[in-house]
Amino acid sequence: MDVPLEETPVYKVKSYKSDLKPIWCPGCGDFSVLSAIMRALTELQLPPHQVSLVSGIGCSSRLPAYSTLYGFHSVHGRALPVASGLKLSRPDLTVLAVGGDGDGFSIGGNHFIHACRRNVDMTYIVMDNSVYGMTKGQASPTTDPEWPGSKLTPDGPGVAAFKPLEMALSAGATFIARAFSGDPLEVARQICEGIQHPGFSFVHVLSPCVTYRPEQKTWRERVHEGFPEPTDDRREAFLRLLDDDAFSTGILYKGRTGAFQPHAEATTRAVALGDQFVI
Amino acid sequence: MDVPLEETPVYKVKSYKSDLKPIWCPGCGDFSVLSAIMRALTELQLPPHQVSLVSGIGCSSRLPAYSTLYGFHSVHGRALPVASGLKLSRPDLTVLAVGGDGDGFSIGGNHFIHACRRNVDMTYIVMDNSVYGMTKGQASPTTDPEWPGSKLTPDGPGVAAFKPLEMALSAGATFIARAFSGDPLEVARQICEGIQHPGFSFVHVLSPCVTYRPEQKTWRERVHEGFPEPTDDRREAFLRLLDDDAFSTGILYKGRTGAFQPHAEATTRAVALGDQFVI
Amino acid sequence: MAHTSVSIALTGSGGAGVMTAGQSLLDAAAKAGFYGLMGRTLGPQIRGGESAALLRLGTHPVQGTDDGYDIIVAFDWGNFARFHDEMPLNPGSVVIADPHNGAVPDVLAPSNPHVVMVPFHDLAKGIQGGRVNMVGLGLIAALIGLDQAFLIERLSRQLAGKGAEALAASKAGLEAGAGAAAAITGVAPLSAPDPARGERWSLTGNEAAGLGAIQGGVRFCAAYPITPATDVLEWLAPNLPKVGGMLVQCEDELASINMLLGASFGGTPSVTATSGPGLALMTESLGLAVASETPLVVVNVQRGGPSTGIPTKSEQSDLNIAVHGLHGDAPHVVTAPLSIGDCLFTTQWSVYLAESLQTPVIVLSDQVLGQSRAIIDRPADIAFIGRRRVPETLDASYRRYELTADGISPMALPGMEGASYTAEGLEHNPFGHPSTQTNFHEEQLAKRRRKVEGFDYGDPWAMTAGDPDADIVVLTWGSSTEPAREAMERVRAEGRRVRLVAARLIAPVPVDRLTAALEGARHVVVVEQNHSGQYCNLLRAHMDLPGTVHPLHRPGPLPLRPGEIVDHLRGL
Amino acid sequence: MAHTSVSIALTGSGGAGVMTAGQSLLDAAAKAGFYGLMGRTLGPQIRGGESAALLRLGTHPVQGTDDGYDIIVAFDWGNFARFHDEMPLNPGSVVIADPHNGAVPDVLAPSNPHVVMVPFHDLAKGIQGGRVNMVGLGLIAALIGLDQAFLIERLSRQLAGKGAEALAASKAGLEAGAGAAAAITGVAPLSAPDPARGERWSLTGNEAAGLGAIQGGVRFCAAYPITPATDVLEWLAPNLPKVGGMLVQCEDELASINMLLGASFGGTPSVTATSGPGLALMTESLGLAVASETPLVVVNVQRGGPSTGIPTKSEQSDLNIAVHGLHGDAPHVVTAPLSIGDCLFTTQWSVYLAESLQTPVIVLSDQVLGQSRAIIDRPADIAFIGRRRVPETLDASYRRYELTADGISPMALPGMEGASYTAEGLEHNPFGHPSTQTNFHEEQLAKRRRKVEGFDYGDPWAMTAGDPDADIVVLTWGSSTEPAREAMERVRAEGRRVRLVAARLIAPVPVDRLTAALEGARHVVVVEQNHSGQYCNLLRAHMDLPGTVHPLHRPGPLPLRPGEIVDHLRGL
Ligand SMILES: Cc1ncc(C[n+]2csc(CCOP(=O)(O)OP(=O)(O)O)c2C)c(N)n1
Ligand SMILES: Cc1ncc(C[n+]2csc(CCOP(=O)(O)OP(=O)(O)O)c2C)c(N)n1
Ligand code: SF4
Ligand code: SF4
Ligand SMILES: [Mg+2]
Ligand SMILES: [Mg+2]
Repeated sequence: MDVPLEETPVYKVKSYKSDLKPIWCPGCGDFSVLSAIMRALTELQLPPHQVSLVSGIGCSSRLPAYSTLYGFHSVHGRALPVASGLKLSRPDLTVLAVGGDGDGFSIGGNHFIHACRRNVDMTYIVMDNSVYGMTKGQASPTTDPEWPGSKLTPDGPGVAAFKPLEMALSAGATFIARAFSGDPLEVARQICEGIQHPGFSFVHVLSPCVTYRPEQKTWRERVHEGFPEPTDDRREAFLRLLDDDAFSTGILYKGRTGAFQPHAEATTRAVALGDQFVI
Repeated sequence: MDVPLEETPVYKVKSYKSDLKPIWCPGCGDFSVLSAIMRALTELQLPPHQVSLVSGIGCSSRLPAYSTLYGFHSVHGRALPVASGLKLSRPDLTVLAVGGDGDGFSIGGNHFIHACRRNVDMTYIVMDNSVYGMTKGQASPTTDPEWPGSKLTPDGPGVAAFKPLEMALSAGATFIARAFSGDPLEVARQICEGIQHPGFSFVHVLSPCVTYRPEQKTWRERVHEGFPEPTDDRREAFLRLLDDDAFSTGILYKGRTGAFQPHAEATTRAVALGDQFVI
Repeated sequence: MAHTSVSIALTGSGGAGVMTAGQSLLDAAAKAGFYGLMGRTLGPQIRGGESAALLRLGTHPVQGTDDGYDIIVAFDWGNFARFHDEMPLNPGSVVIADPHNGAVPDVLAPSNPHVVMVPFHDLAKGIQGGRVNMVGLGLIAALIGLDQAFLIERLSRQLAGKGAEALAASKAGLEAGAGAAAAITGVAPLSAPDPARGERWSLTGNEAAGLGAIQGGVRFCAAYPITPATDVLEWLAPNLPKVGGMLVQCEDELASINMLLGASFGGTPSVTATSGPGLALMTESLGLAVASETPLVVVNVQRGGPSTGIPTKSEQSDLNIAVHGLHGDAPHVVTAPLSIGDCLFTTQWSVYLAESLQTPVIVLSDQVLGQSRAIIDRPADIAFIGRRRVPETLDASYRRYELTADGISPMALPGMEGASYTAEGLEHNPFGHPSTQTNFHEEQLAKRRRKVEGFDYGDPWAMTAGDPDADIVVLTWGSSTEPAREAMERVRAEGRRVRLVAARLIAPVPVDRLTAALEGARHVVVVEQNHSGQYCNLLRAHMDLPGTVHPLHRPGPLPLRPGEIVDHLRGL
Repeated sequence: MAHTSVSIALTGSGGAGVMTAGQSLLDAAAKAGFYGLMGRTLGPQIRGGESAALLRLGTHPVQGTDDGYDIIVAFDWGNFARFHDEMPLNPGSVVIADPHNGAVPDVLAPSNPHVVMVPFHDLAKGIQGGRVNMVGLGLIAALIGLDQAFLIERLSRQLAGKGAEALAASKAGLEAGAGAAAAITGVAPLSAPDPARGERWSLTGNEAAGLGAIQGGVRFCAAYPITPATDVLEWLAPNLPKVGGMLVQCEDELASINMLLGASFGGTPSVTATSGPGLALMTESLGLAVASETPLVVVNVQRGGPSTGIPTKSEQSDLNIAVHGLHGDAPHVVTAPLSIGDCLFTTQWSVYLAESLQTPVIVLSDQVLGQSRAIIDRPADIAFIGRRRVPETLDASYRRYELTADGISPMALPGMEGASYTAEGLEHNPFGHPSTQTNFHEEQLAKRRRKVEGFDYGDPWAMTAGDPDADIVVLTWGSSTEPAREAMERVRAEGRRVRLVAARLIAPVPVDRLTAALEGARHVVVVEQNHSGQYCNLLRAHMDLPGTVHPLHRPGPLPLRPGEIVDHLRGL
């Protein structure tokens, strides 16, 4: 990590932690993501009141209230436009968006691909558990087509799994990474780098749902450092993904980018705008 | 084309043509797409009443009423779910969906990527003119970031152009092709093959808007046969796209696929279902 | 003195197994011949945390909750304070708690219950593989006079395959509980059930809605999960294929409503289920269903609003959006089931209405109807099956949106030969060709209104009960009906004359029928569970209600209770 | 006898240039000191096809259309039949047509106009680079007594850079037209304009709304184009940056409304503009704005509904969805501008209301207000600027959703140090922590209702005119106001006493103010342009209107005309 810790850091991990007790099940992967976010912010010594954390709806989307950041627990699937509007109008803030795989890739899929294109300078952390935790266990876009665990799709969803990293790359994202929530240091590292990256940063976190996908306990064995170093070459990134088993971790891609930020500098008084209508 | 014409075809191009006069501007690329669709249906000798044509909203989405097919002019961005519901519940029909780049990639972007994944056996034809024609000339997802032609984005949209073929491939589409509306025979050929392909077929048609993008007249010179033969190898397809200048035409990719079609065969009488509640 | 109904709450955290115990109790009571009802309440934790099973058992059909609970069995006090208001006590209630969990919470003190300490955990520990919930079950069965044999039968089936020890442990638990019950006095048992009973069903309102949809002819469902509607979908998913249909899980509600439009355009009656946030996403396309005259049914299982609100609790606050949430003048049909069992009838009838009228129908169920389980008499056969008017012949003269007298135009289906049409959301002429001409717009607006307003909805439009000539009318819709009915019966038992009008047809407001039903009323008490009196306002907008109107409404999450309504009626 | 107002329609297909001519005429008349109004109507073709410029010029402010047109200049008859009903004729009208285009269409015969043939095409052909529209302009100017110098001045500016020949050709065209006018008798010229006039503006309602938003404090807009709202956005796009703001084009309306939520959460007053279909997509997130108490303004420029409906024509049929389209009990504010010029005031006031009340405000403009251009007096300065209540100090005791007396709670903004909060769409306690507890739900529902219902909206709630004590009250909202005002003046000129109450505040229904404004009314005529009388029904739901209520409503696409209202008023 290339951010040196200040000698006596002003903000400690607990500066970012609220008193609210998470509603998550014991063992849920999201706990680690919460602490990884706090660790990353501590690392960067960002004042809590200058960071904002936006989410949609889902277990994972409950995260903002567990922090002392300015949070927005919005509606299902809409974290990214809320975060974009905030960052565009308040470029002085550090803006993070968080949520689940259903929130981000199913109902929020359109915002996801357009956020990748639009490249607003913010960091999006998806806690992917391949399931809808909050609504008690239905298939999400990243669920295996054969998974028989949901009453809604008793024969399995039957649809090819969504590939978040490929989609992000095709859609134009300029920072793409994957981590496992069981490795919160790596999650924190990626978030740090994502925050520092000028543009839209996508951090895909494999975050097990112990309740509806207990078999995800084996993820710990399956993940492997597949992307030891980021590439800045899109072709190379695609090639890496074509060999990806969906469990490669690391920062895949860091493109050269100018973030989207319309110029906004007042040159006129509002009332003077009426002059253009004078006959 | 591998469909032999019957000796005396029952259906002629005009069998598919309604009396309604298109509202399109003279010279609009969509005229050719309309006739290409009819040509493809003639080629396949599909009875008009067994074909259904669903669209969203936009200039291009006006197309269904100009045919004698069973049409559904739905709302902006929703052609694909309407078409999917129809095809799933009526697998006996041939189902086509058509629309514009705004309809399909902007407001309809989520349905697009999920239709690619879901792989319902239908053919989706997007008339891409890199502009919102119907609302008088705003940037669409496929518009060049620098295009200054819209009052809504006077400095250009400033957002990287959406790559329909890459997106479709990443999202899991199994038939991907691109044609130029100025070559209606090729459009028809691709539609024929798309209809015959068992699964979701995406035909991306570059269809100029002569009114809001008159410079698209140069497209004729820019298109080139970039995909002479379809590949069935996803990696190869990606590699082709990485070298694509957005004007390569031809069938890019034809994957092996089983279309999504839940099994539906009545084995029980509806009233008998109540028996499961008997104490 | 024996009771005809008893209300029982079982509460405990995490592993106490209150839900399983509640379910077993309900099932056993049903087998024994009782009627019953069970709801659930859960804390905010996704898993574990505090929860309670809320039961009411009776010798007569009970589909609404009582004012309070006669028996509370608390395995522990968890975060009891957080939901104690969901468990008010009746006078003379008994609270049975484990002494190890400390004193009974202060919040219970005002009700001054009879408190009995039973060492559930110790008793369970004394049994090899023993569980507190079995001890609780045995205790309750003994108190209310439910023959343990029914519980054992239920448990044997449930534990089949888990080995003889498991059953033995459960039996021992029941025994221990029964033993503990011996020391408790003052709880009156239930009267004996009616021996001449017919077939009974055990189902939730959400299951009933699913069955009603299929019986009405639905063969296609596309949906996106949302609490508290998901179980409609989870019931349909395995059952639709059995009748040749299917359920598709969609990427979002925009997709689901539009898949329905496609399937219905193809001739397949279609349904989806959702709740407020999902319904809000569907309104644009519901407008398309109105304009293109495409039938479909949306079962909206209401929850606390606005916004994400209170997803797990009930409220009747989506009436406004259901009736008025579409842009433009977009007449359509809104219905509401009157009870858990009636979710079957109303949903089936709604499919029939949608198909007959070629219009979207929104069914306003709610969490308390949808997720509570009731024991009901086998529902009568329902005559209403969706049938769509199709053209007899199809040729070039075919007009999809023909101006018929009743406003309903024959709908050709893809595959029919001879003519075709394009379903249209733009305003159109009778052929369906887009047009901005004044006359076409006025004709089509009038036609679409005529068909839904002029239709003969018949008797199902409402359920009436009580004294037909009473000058006090209790007017309800949806889930406010059962508590109001019970309130009415109590007040009638006091010698007052009251009638009940419970509307199944919310929109179009059946002005003539309502006027007739309310004739002679001097007091109209409009009961509903929301903050602003949405139904009362809707009625006022469309008709002059007779006499004095008493809006009686409050929001969720607490269910409406007969007592609140009784208080109001007594004051008239 | 000279007229104080004259209505002129120019119609022709494709290249006839009627819109340019209409615009030049309006501009020139404005320079000459007249007031005026110009609307457009277009056939279904995307480009070319038939079109008409519809003007009204007057010596006094005119912001509504007259009953009919005094002069129709038809360069050809294109598909005139398709929109002839948009161009009714006044008694004594003159229709001026090119003989080469054949006879005047039959549809005009019933009005029995004075028909004059002018060979526009021949006259234009006779001029090097001549165009028919210039001939038409010269003709009209001569007929109505508009000094050609004003037209020439306008054309010189417009053609600057196109070379001297272009201007010469235009001048020659004007001359030719003036020459042809000499032969036409019976058209009374306009009276002279008021010489003591002040500054005047030329703008459309959509531009006015954009300006009002910025003047109210808006610095952020996120939007998706839709007819007829796009021009609000197209005006904002280049103007917001000048005041340090920005406009973002979004992927859809779900994104735009949610970007607004984000920007507003950050403290930036925000607006979007849309029309029915887009509004429908926004309602879920508008509910979030209500629950999270995030201010924002949606300018909804109404068009014909339902569904895609008639995108290019006006209607007032989105009131229902604007007021009731959110799920749950979701009180918010709905306003409506009363005229083209008032789009400025009402939008600015709406920003002020949104910011003051921390609530979403929906502004119900419509196509006829939004897309017509008017010449108006320079608008008075507007005192209403959005100001949000922020906490004075911020520490651990901070409660974002504190239960204040007026229901408005100080809103901390990101960047403020000392405490923070999470904006919440789940029901919550005053800190914003999610809770399902009854008391929090009731308190927060009551607070959110209290703040919008208890607010002092002041005088802008409505505009009143006419005889304050008249027993006939014409009650309007939005664009039905100008025709109703004109109707009132006509009937008053006949000696009847009438008053006008034009509501800017639609929801919450200002019951007390309305009651006071309607006091003494024996007839309340509620005028609106939709099929079901949405405003009348809303009022009925919330209050007892005095006297006899006369709902006077019909759908678009034709604008409401004073004459229809006069007919009704005469009948009272
Ligand atoms: C419009 C809408 N539709 C549906 C829901 C119900 N819902 C809440 S969370 C959720 C899915 C959550 O899954 P995910 O985003 O993966 O989060 P997780 O709970 O797994 O962390 C759904 C479908 C909703 N709240 N709003
Ligand atoms: C919900 C909604 N938002 C916006 C619109 C307005 N609208 C109509 S067509 C269109 C875009 C059309 O562009 P495209 O899909 O590319 O089709 P084209 O006209 O270029 O063929 C828009 C934004 C609408 N009809 N509905
Ligand atoms: S249900 Fe799954 S995702 Fe939700 S809190 Fe529990 S473990 Fe985590
Ligand atoms: S505006 Fe463009 S896309 Fe639309 S009809 Fe005209 S040329 Fe075609
Ligand atoms: Mg998930
Ligand atoms: Mg386009």
